[in-house]
Parts: sequence; C-alpha cells; structure tokens
Amino acid sequence: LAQTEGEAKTIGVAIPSATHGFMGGLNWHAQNTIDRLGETYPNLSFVLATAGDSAKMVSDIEDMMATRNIDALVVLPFESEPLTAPVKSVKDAGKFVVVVDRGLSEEGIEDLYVAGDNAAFGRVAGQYFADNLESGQKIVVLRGIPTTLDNERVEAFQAAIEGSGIEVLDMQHGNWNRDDAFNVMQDYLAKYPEIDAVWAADDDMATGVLEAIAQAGREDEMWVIGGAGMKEIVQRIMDGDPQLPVNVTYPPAQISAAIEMAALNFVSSAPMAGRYIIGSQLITPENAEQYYFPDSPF
Amino acid sequence: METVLELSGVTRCFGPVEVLHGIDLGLRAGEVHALIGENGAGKSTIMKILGGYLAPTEGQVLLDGSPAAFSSGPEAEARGVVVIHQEFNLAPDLTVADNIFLGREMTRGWRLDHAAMRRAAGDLLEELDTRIDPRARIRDLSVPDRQMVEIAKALSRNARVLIMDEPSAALTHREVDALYAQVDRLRAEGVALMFCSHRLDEVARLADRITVLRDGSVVSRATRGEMTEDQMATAMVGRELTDFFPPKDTLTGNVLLEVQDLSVPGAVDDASLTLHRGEVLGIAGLVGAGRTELAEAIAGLRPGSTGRMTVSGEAVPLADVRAAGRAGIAYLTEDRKEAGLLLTKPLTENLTLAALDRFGFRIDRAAEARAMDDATREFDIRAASPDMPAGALSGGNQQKLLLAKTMLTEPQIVLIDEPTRGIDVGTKRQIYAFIRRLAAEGHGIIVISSELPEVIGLADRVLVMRQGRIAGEVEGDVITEEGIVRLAMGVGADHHDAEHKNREPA
Amino acid sequence: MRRIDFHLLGPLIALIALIIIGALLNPAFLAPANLSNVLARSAFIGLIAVGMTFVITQGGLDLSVGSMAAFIAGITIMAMNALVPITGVNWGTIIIGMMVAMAGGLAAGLFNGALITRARIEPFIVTLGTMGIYRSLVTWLSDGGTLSLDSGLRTLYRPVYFSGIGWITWPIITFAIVAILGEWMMRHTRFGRHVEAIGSNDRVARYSAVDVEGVRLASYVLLGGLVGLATILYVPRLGSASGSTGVLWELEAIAAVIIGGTMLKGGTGRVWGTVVGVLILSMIDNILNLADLVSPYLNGAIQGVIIVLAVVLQREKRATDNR
Amino acid sequence: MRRIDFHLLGPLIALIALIIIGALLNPAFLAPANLSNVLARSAFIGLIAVGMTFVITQGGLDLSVGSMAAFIAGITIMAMNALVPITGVNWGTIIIGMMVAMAGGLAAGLFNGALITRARIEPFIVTLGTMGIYRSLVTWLSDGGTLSLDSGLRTLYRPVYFSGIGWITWPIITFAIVAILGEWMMRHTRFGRHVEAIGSNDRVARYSAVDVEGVRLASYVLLGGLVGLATILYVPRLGSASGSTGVLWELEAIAAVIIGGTMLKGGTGRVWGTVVGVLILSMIDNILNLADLVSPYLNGAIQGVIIVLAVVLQREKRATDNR
Ligand SMILES: Nc1ncnc2c1ncn2[C@@H]1O[C@H](COP(=O)(O)OP(=O)(O)OP(=O)(O)O)[C@@H](O)[C@H]1O
Ligand SMILES: Nc1ncnc2c1ncn2[C@@H]1O[C@H](COP(=O)(O)OP(=O)(O)OP(=O)(O)O)[C@@H](O)[C@H]1O
Ligand SMILES: [Mg+2]
Ligand SMILES: [Mg+2]
Repeated sequence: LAQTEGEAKTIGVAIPSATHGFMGGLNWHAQNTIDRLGETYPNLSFVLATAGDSAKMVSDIEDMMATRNIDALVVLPFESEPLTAPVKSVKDAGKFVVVVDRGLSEEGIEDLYVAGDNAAFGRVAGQYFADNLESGQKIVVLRGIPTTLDNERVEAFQAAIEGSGIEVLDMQHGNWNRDDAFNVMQDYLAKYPEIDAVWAADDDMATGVLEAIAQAGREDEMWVIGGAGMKEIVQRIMDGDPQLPVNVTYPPAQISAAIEMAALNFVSSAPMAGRYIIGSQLITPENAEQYYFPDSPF
Repeated sequence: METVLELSGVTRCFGPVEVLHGIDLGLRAGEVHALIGENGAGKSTIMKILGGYLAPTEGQVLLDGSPAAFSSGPEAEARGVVVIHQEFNLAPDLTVADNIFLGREMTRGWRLDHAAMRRAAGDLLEELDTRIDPRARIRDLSVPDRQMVEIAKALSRNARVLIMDEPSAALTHREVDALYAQVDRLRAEGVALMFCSHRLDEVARLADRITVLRDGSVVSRATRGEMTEDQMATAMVGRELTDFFPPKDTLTGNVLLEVQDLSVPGAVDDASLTLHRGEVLGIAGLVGAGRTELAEAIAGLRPGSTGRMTVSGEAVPLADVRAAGRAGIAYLTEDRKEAGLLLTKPLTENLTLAALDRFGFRIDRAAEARAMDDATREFDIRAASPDMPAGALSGGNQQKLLLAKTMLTEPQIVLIDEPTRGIDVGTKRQIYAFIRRLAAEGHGIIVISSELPEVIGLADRVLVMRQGRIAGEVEGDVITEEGIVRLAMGVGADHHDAEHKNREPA
Repeated sequence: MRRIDFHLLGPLIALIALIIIGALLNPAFLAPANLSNVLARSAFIGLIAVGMTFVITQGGLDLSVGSMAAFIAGITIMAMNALVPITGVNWGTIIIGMMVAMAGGLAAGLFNGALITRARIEPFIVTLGTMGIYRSLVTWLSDGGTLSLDSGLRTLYRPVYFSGIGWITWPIITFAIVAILGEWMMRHTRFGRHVEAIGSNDRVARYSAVDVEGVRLASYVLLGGLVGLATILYVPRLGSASGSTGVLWELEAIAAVIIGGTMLKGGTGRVWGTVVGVLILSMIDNILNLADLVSPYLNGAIQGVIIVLAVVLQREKRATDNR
Repeated sequence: MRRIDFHLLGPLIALIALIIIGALLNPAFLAPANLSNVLARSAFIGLIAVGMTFVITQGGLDLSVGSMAAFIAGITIMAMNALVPITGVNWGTIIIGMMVAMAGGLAAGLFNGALITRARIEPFIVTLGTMGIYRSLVTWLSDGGTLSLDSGLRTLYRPVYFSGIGWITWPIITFAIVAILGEWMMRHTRFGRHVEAIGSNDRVARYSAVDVEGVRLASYVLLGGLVGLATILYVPRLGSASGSTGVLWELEAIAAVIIGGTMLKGGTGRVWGTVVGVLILSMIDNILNLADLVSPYLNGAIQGVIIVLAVVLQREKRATDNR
C-alpha cells in the first residue's frame, strides 16, 4: 500500500448513535479525532454516520460506497452477524477496513482490529467482587440493553465469581440508562433488606444506583462498581469515596486510535495491520488520576 | 291488495322508557301509507323496527304474513325492505356514486365497474330531476343534495317495501315534485310505500292510508280523502289548531344589519341587504342558490368571504365567527347533525355550548340545569332526561334543542336556516309565534326556508336568490308564491342554464 | 346510569387487581417506602399525561413530549450551570432554572400548537417532526453525552424530588394537585367543555362560536407547561439530562390516557382515568421488579398483556352495555 | 377538479424537491447504484406502509409492525436453522422459511385484528400490547443477543435481496408490484371501497350491508401478510434478527402513510401517496449521508424539519382550497 502524500482520500466512519453514556463518549471521541485529523491532513476527508440499528448502519455503509467513494472504512459494528457481509463487500472492493470493538462473525476480513475487551470488563469486575466479598454475601446486578455485548460481560462476570459463594440476588436490565437504573435499584432496595454490593456494569447506571441508595439512606451498607470510567465517577474514586472503591475501564477513546491508524495508513508509509486489544483496567484510588479526562463529555 | 309488511302488537323500550305501546300496522303493495304524529311520537322508531334496524321489545314484524325476525337493516334490505333514514346515512369521504352502490358495488370480475356505477347513479339522479355530479364527494354537498342522494340510493335498491322518514323535510318544491313523481311511479309498480312527514299538504296529496300516532300509540286511521289537513293536525296534537301564522307587526325600526357586496367564492356574488329592528326578512330560492352560504358568511363562518358588514352602524369583520357573535349575530344551521349538535353529548351541554361564558368561570351546573328546564318548557322539548345524548332525541326535538341553543346566546340578529325542518305542526305554530315575538322585541330575524308558505306567512320582506345573486325582493302583499318562484327560476332566462349552473364543478 | 358506572370503574378495577397481585407477590409492595417510590416515579409521566388528556380529548396528539422533556431538562441544566458564576449556588439560581423550564415548556407547546393550528398540519406529523428535533438538539447540546448539573446546586435542589411531607414527596404532591386541577378544569370550566366539544365535532364547535383554534393551541401550551413542570421535578432527581432522557415517555403518556378511558379519537376526556392509567403502568414495572416471575427478557411481554387486559376489563363492560 | 390536482401533487412535489437537492449535493445521488440502494431499503417500510394505508384508512392503527417484523424474522431464522440438519442447505429450506414468515405474518395480523374486532379493544392499546409482546419474545428467543441464519443458507438466500434484473433488485420489484396491487385494490376493488367507507363512517357502512368487522379484520391480516413479506426480503439482507430489529418501523410506516396524504382518522386512502411518503423518508436519510452538512447529532432535527416541510407543502395548498 504505497500512498503518495497529498493524494485526496476519504475515510468513512460508521458507529452506533449516542443512545447511552458510553456511546456518547465514543461519538465525542470520534468527532474530535476527525476534526483534529482533518486539520492536520488537508488531503484527508471523513464521513461520519451514526446508526440506531444494524439496518441503518448497513445503509450508511452502502451510501458511503455508492456516493462518497470512500477509501477506508472504520466501523464499530452495531451487531456482528448482520454487519459481516456488508463490511466484507467493502473489503472486497479493495478498501482499507478497520473494525472497532465488536468483532465480525468471520475472521480475517478487516485489516485492523481495535477493541476493548468485553469479557475482561466483566471478569475484572467479577474478580474484584470475588476478592472483596465473603462467601454468602449478597449482590445485585444491573444489566445493560439486551445485546450480545451485555451477554459477554455478564457471562464473564458470573464465571469470575463462581465458587466464591457470593449470592446474586437479582439481575434486571437497567438499559445503560440512569433513570431505568434508578427505578430498578429503588425496587431492589424495597425488595432486599440485605445487599452488600452492586455491580452496575456501567457508570451511567451507577449514577442512578447511587441516587437510589442515597434516597434509601443505605449508603453505608453497600458499595457499587460501575464501569467505563465516567469522569464524575473517577473523580469520586480519586477522592477515596468508600461507596465507589474501584471502577473498570472500557475506553471510549479506542475509536480515536482506530481512526488515527486508518489515517496513518494513507499519510505514512508504515504498514497498518493487526489486532489491538485495549484491556480493561481496574481503576483504583491510587491510579485514578491517569483515567481522569475532565474535558470529555463522558 | 295484500299486506306485505306488518307490525303486530309491537312495543319498544329505550332503557326503562317505553316509547311504543302495542302498535299494529300494515303496509300493502301498491299503496302509500303515511305515518304522522308529533315530534317524538315514535314514527322513526316504528320505521326502524319495520326496516330491521331496531328490534321490537315485544310483538312481531311480519313479512308476507310470517315472522320476519330481521336481525339487521341489511338483512331486511336483502329481503326487499328499504329505509330512507331521517338522519343521513352517507359516508362523507366517498362520492355520490360510491355511496349509492355501497355494499352492492357493480363489478367486472374483481374490478369495480366505475363507469357503470357512475352511469347508473347519473340515471337515478336524472330521474329525480337533479344534476348532482355522481363524482362529487358527499362532504361537499349541501343538505338538500344529500337528501336527494339518499333518495336515489334507496331507489337503486329495487325495493318491495320502501320506507321514507321525512324525505322531503330538507327539499324545495322542485325536488319535492321529483320525489312525488317517483312515489307515484313506485306505487303504480306495486311497491308498498310508507313515509312520514310534517307537511300535511303532502300527506293529503300522496297518502292512500294515514295512521296517526300520539305518544307511541295509534290514535286514528284513515284512508285517502277521509281526513282534511286540519283534522290530521287535530288528531296528532289532540286539540284544535287555529291561526297558523301569527299576524305580522308592521312596526320596523332603524337599520340593524347592513351587508354590502358580500361575496363567497363560488357561492355568493355581491349580495347586499339591510335588516331592520323588528323585521323578519325571508330569503327564498332553489336548492343551491347560495342561501346557506350567504347566511353563513354573515355569521362569519365562511373564510374567504369579502364585502362589508355593519351592525347598528358598527363595522363587523367578515370571516370571524366570534366577532359576529360579539356583534349579536347567531346562526342556526340547517345541518344539525354535522354542524348543530354534539350527538353524543347530553342535552344540557349542547344547550349551553354557545353561551358558556354566561355560566361563570366555574360552570354553574345549577344555572345550566335551570336553563335546560326553561328551554324544555319554552321550546317543548320532549326528552326522557336532560342527561340523554342529543342523538337519542327524535329529529324534531333535536331541531327544537338547536333552536333553544341558538337563542340562549341572546342574539340581536338571528339567522335561521330551515327553522321548522322536521318539526310537527303544533310546534311549528309555537316557533312562528316565537319568531314574531322576537321581532316584536326589536330583534332582527332572517329566515331561510324551503317551504314557501312558511316564508310567505312569516316574512315582512323576502329576498329571492338565484345562482348566488340576490335576484330580487318582494314586500308586503306582493309576497306570493308565484312572485317568489318567478324570481327564483329567473323567468326569461334560458330555463336550463338558470337552474343548473351551480351544479357544475368549479 | 348503570352503564356509566361500569365504564368508569373499569380502569379502577384493573388498578385494584394489580395492587392485590403486587401485595400477594411481595409484602414489601405495600410498604410506604415502596409506594412513595412508585408514586414519585409516576409523577413525570403523570403530569405529562394529564396535559395529554386535554390534547387527545380535543382530537389532537403529541408525540414530542419525551424529547421535549429531555431538551428542556438540558437547557435548564445549562442555564443553571451558566448562572452559578454570576448568581452563585443558591435558591435564586434554582428558581431561575425553574422559570427557564416553565418558559421552555410553554414555548415548545406553543410551537407545536401554532404549527398545528396555524399551518394546519396533522398533529401526528408536526409532533413527530419536533420529537426528532428536540431529541437531536439535546444530543447535540450534550455532545452525545450527559449534561450534569453543578454539584453544589444539585445538593441544594435534591430535596425537591426527594423530600416532602413524610413519605408524600413533592412530586407526589405536585402530581396530586395537578391531577385534581386537571379533573376540575375538564369537568367544570369552559375550557374543558370546549375541549370536549371540539374533540367530538369541531364543526359544531365552530358553529357555536367556540374559538376552535385558540382552544386547540391552548391545549398544546398547557401540555407544554406540564412538560416543563415535570422537568422541574425531574432535574433534581439525577441532576442530569442526555439524549436518552425521556425516551418513549410519549408512548407511555398516550397509553395512560387511553387506558384511563379517554378515546384516541377525542370527545371525552377523563383526567382521573388518566391518573389511574399512569399508576397502572408504573405499578406493572414495579411489580415485575419486585417479583421474580420470569426471564427479565419477557418483562415487555407481560407488560403488554397486562395493558391489554386492563383495557379489556373496561371495554368488555361497555361492549355488553351498548348494542 | 383543480383542487384534487394540487392536493394530489403535494407529496410528489416534496419528493421531486428532495431529488433535486440530492442531485445538487452530490452527482452520485442519481447513479443507478445509489438509487438501487435507496429503493431496495425502502422496500421493507414500503411493504408495511402499503398495508398500514389500509389499516389507517379503515380507521385503525398498528403500532406492532416493527416488533412483529423482528419476531417473524426471528422465528423464520430459527425455523430455517432447525431445518438445515433435516432438509439441508438448499432452496427447499429457504422456501419453507419463507412460508413460515408469511404464515407468521398472517397469524400475527389475525391476532391483532381479532382482538380489535372481536374483543373491541382500541387498536392503539392492542397493538401497543402486541408490540411489547413481540419485542420481548424476540429478545428472549435470542437470549438478548442476535439470532443468525446458518451461513450456508445465508449465501444461498442473499441474492433475494441483492440481485434482480440489473440494478432493479428483487425488493424493488416486490415493492413496485405490491404498491401497484395495493393502489389497484384501494381504487378498484370492493375491499378498497369498503375500507374507505368504514373509515369514513362505520355506521353507514354497517347499514349498507358492508361486513365491517370482516373488512377490518382483513385489513390487519393484509398488513400482517405484508410484514411477513417484508421479513422475507429482510432476512437475506442481514441474515439475522435481534431485539433491535425493526425498532421504530411502525412510526416510520405511519409517518409515510400520513405524509402521503392519508388522514390518520381514516376515510380516504392513497396508496401511491404512501409510496411517495416512504421514498421521501428514505431519501432524507440518504441525502444526509451525501454530504457532511452538520453534526450527525443534528440529523434527527433535519429529518424532523423535512418531514414537516413535506407535509406543509401539501397542506398549504389544501388549506386554501378547503373552506
Ligand atoms: N336511542 C334512543 N335512546 C333513548 N330514547 C330514544 C332513542 N331513540 C329514540 N328515543 C326516544 O323515542 C321517542 C320516539 O322517537 P322517534 O324518533 O321515533 O320520534 P319521531 O316520531 O320520529 O319524532 P320526529 O317527528 O321528531 O322525528 C322519543 O321520545 C325519543 O327521545
Ligand atoms: N362545503 C362545500 N364545498 C363545496 N361546495 C359547496 C359546499 N357547500 C355547499 N356547496 C355548494 O354551494 C352551492 C350553494 O349551496 P347552498 O347550500 O348555499 O344552497 P342553498 O341556497 O342554501 O340551498 P339549500 O340550503 O337549500 O341547499 C351549491 O352548489 C352547493 O352544492
Ligand atoms: Mg323522526
Ligand atoms: Mg341551504
């Protein structure tokens, strides 16, 4: 792939729309990166499309191919299966393909794979629960929107606490939404007189959960683990809030890495290929500072 | 002649109220049977039972001597019993031809045969001597035109028994003549016909047999020629009626309403008129002459109307109902079902709707109930309860309620479109007296009526409209049927063109 | 008269049935804390549904209320945050924020209403359009993320959602007052009468010199105002707004109205029925969370079945009464 | 007659305006490849919207179509996957799958219709209920994830979406045929006439011996069948179904019907107007992708504005014509 610098290239970016905090952050990073790269490399232009479901995402990719004549595609598949064939046909048309976060269902289509690790996201959280709770202690779980991704996280979480004797009282869907999580947590609190910890799986949900706990005045009783490192939550971890001992990262900024690498593919001569997995880290009061991005909307 | 359709010992209750008490009645082939009675006497109810639209509470409907047990109107229709309802039964979004053939569409294979249906509809309407476009939507037709479509629809059914509930109430003499011709034809063809009407001259002219109903019971029966109109009226009302039209007071005051060059696109051209205090001004004309449009424009109900209007010297903006209302103008619509009453709402709510500001910010229910009581008395509204929905009132009582509703706004100027449509003779007198009394109190009244005797008997002055223009004015002793008809038909002009211009689509 | 009784009792019977089921499944259901939660949560949808009752009764519809609430919450938060450096962290700032929310709601309602009555576009289309517009705007304002209220203000403002008179918190009180006022307006004022008249036949209303366009407009403005009020109570709860705030509230509000016995085609409005409808909807959620009935994936299905059943209960009675 | 012309041309003018804007923004808009994409995509909503036109014209509504499509896609995929070991990877299996989809659609339509006509529950409530039920069921069947078609079948089945006669692919052909048939049914058959009559005044229709309940039921069954057909075309496109399949299709389909000039309250149906409405909606999406006009966050706002404008265009004409 020998590209002369200065030749005009178009990079298409297809991502899910900002329906919840994490995706909002991802959208923000995508937009930011595009603005930045557009200035740095005047010969590169970008097309950003956001989709609320798989069908729309496939349509967006079709449009990019038919009307914008893209040279590269950066895609965070809404769902793996339905996006596999369309992305494959982009690849077959000789375009440079970067897949982000959610793998396609067929190996080897993409030139580059950049992802967080959903299983690790659940596993790291589960590990923390297993390490910090005694056998017989009780937890409740708030799941996200029913999706494969949510399933992967929850399964890994359950695997990690297996054998620890921790009792999972309930698992309901909070849909990665503050209001829904607030309602579900209120009902958990009404239903279970004894809860030792909550896995909220997402910092938006954790926000709702904390509010419900505060309302019930049971702050001292349980701690909450969210996820994805929302700035307000990270701040509280930095401050050593006993209610929020740790957090698990799942960086929305991975999209920036993906777009940047797609751009570099055209402006530098370095070959871009391979798999970049950004693992999920445990944010603790000690290391919280390095995960704190006050300017991000997330 | 054999009896085709018969009621035997029929009673009917609505809730706890029994409205028909043991009716016996027979319709014979080749005869016209008239059913007359006061408003609310039960005529429409009888007709609905005959036509299968209501089931008798007790008693039987016999078709050709054996129990018919119609389960529905359509079933009765399939067996040759067709009803023209008092309230229109037309789908407003469909065209005239669509409505006439609804449920019995002509097809060619799977495909509707539009051309054939249009042709057939055109022929039927032609026979009725009207030129309604079969492609026109019902929504765009005037009330009389809708009535004609309803008649055409019934005629298309090739009935053995045809039951007509006040078919002529909304028609002017031209349409009425066409209707009579059809009735005569069907009688000659051996169809059993039944109709009811509050026009007693019509009853005398058409009926071979008359049944008089009072409060849900048959009070007398007669055959052709046995009863004069006066006797009919007496039998219905149960007392002697005299002095049909009250005397006209000639005292008219200063100008109350002045209209100059009022035009409504496509309906009224440059109409000018003045109305004085204490005056009853009649407006006559054929169906489609634009009388309704003129009145509605004066009441501010026609957007796009142009011209000038003053009330007691003060200019009133056009096309603004509320401004017209504030100026003291009230309009009583001819289309009581679509524009007059909320059929599903209680009587009281209907009565006070136009005058709610007078019942306080928190609506004074007690005052409303009092107003309802007063109206019931003043207009002789026969209702089981003020909480019943207006749609459950008999046709004539709906008209009375509408009149009461209009008067409750205490207007200075009252425009009444068909004041006595569907109202029985007894009450008609009351309404005429009421109108004269209003005039005497210094109100200005405009009366639009298709019944020429009514215009003649009531108005101090009559404007005659033709093709959207005011064709002339008759006053005093010159107010005669002939004088009005000459102006309405535009004598001297090409007859054909004069009558039908308005029917062409714009 | 008996007909009316049954018809009226329909949704109430459904609600009572739900309460009994809830109490049987989990005694905690009837605990004041839980009831307080459920009622307070109902308040947002409840306030909106009361306004929606007027809009639907006059023959209209508003699909934009959920997005509108999100958008208003967004601008309210932004306005308060912007004011903090000027006016400081105090009740003054919060009151200005409340005024922004009310003004925003009234303006948004006026905008919908004006498009519907002046430009004569179908309410479905207008409010589908504004639904998209408000939703987009709030996402854009928040950069796809969440707009959060200044934490000082937050602490000050919190009691507006969480406190009250004992377990009867302010949202519950507000909802109760608005419901009573709404019922009163519908039954006993000219406005309510006109709303019903227009919904049952707008031509009759026009011929009766009712200001049809004015009343229609007013119903949308009223709804907008109630959305504003709902937002005032919503913001202190979590102190944030995002693109996912208020999603599907419109559907819930409309469903509550119809479950309560108001006809979608207009003409008769029953505010208290709407209140019952709102309670039914939020109790279903609560009961599903309190009881471990089935896979949570099936919650939606159970919800659907209960909604239909709640209406069957009242319709069945009516069907037999009518012929 | 002139009145009717303007009224009819409204949505068409909006569509032409959109096409011109698209062509100006990017010449590739008019390229066959792009047109083929846009038209094929419209086919799903298009088929559903044609059926929805009948339902709305008779005075009904169906909110469940999107979930229904997802559910039917789900069971179709499961059925085909289950058949692979028995019948193998061949057209026979696919045809059985198609039959499952059609049968599922018809049954779901029948279910909605029966609840509405037999149990006499408001269509809004019935279909809101079934919307929740189908959506839940598909989520449950897929365990919260995605149901995927066997990859062998997928390869075989793909051409049903992607091939055709040149760039006129099968979805486009199907949509065209259904639209023409639908328009023909509405205009020229007894069924269409009765649908309009019922929507216009169901009592009149009943008095005219129209089988009101039967026709109503048939309209829901027709819609269900078209949802089934849409699913047959949808499955080869993505080869999968999940809880997010078909979300908001109902809103899009209803919007298309109304943009096309059919009244939400029923009475007059214009199938070809619906087709124009569908094309308007899918072109808006396409055009937003043609050029980077604004932040993608604002796409929804632009969409909303265009939908309202498209209707203003026709309503304005009409408002002046009507009284
Ligand atoms: N659906 C109904 N519910 C209750 N009462 C009804 C209903 N329909 C008719 N009635 C009552 O039955 C009585 C007879 O009504 P009907 O319509 O037969 O009178 P009518 O003789 O046709 O009068 P008009 O000359 O005014 O048309 C009236 O008192 C009316 O109020
Ligand atoms: N809404 C409407 N749209 C279009 N044309 C109408 C409408 N209403 C009435 N017309 C037509 O306008 C003309 C005048 O009708 P109008 O109702 O004023 O007649 P009229 O003199 O009052 O007679 P009548 O009241 O006896 O029908 C007729 O040709 C009628 O068909
Ligand atoms: Mg009668
Ligand atoms: Mg008239």
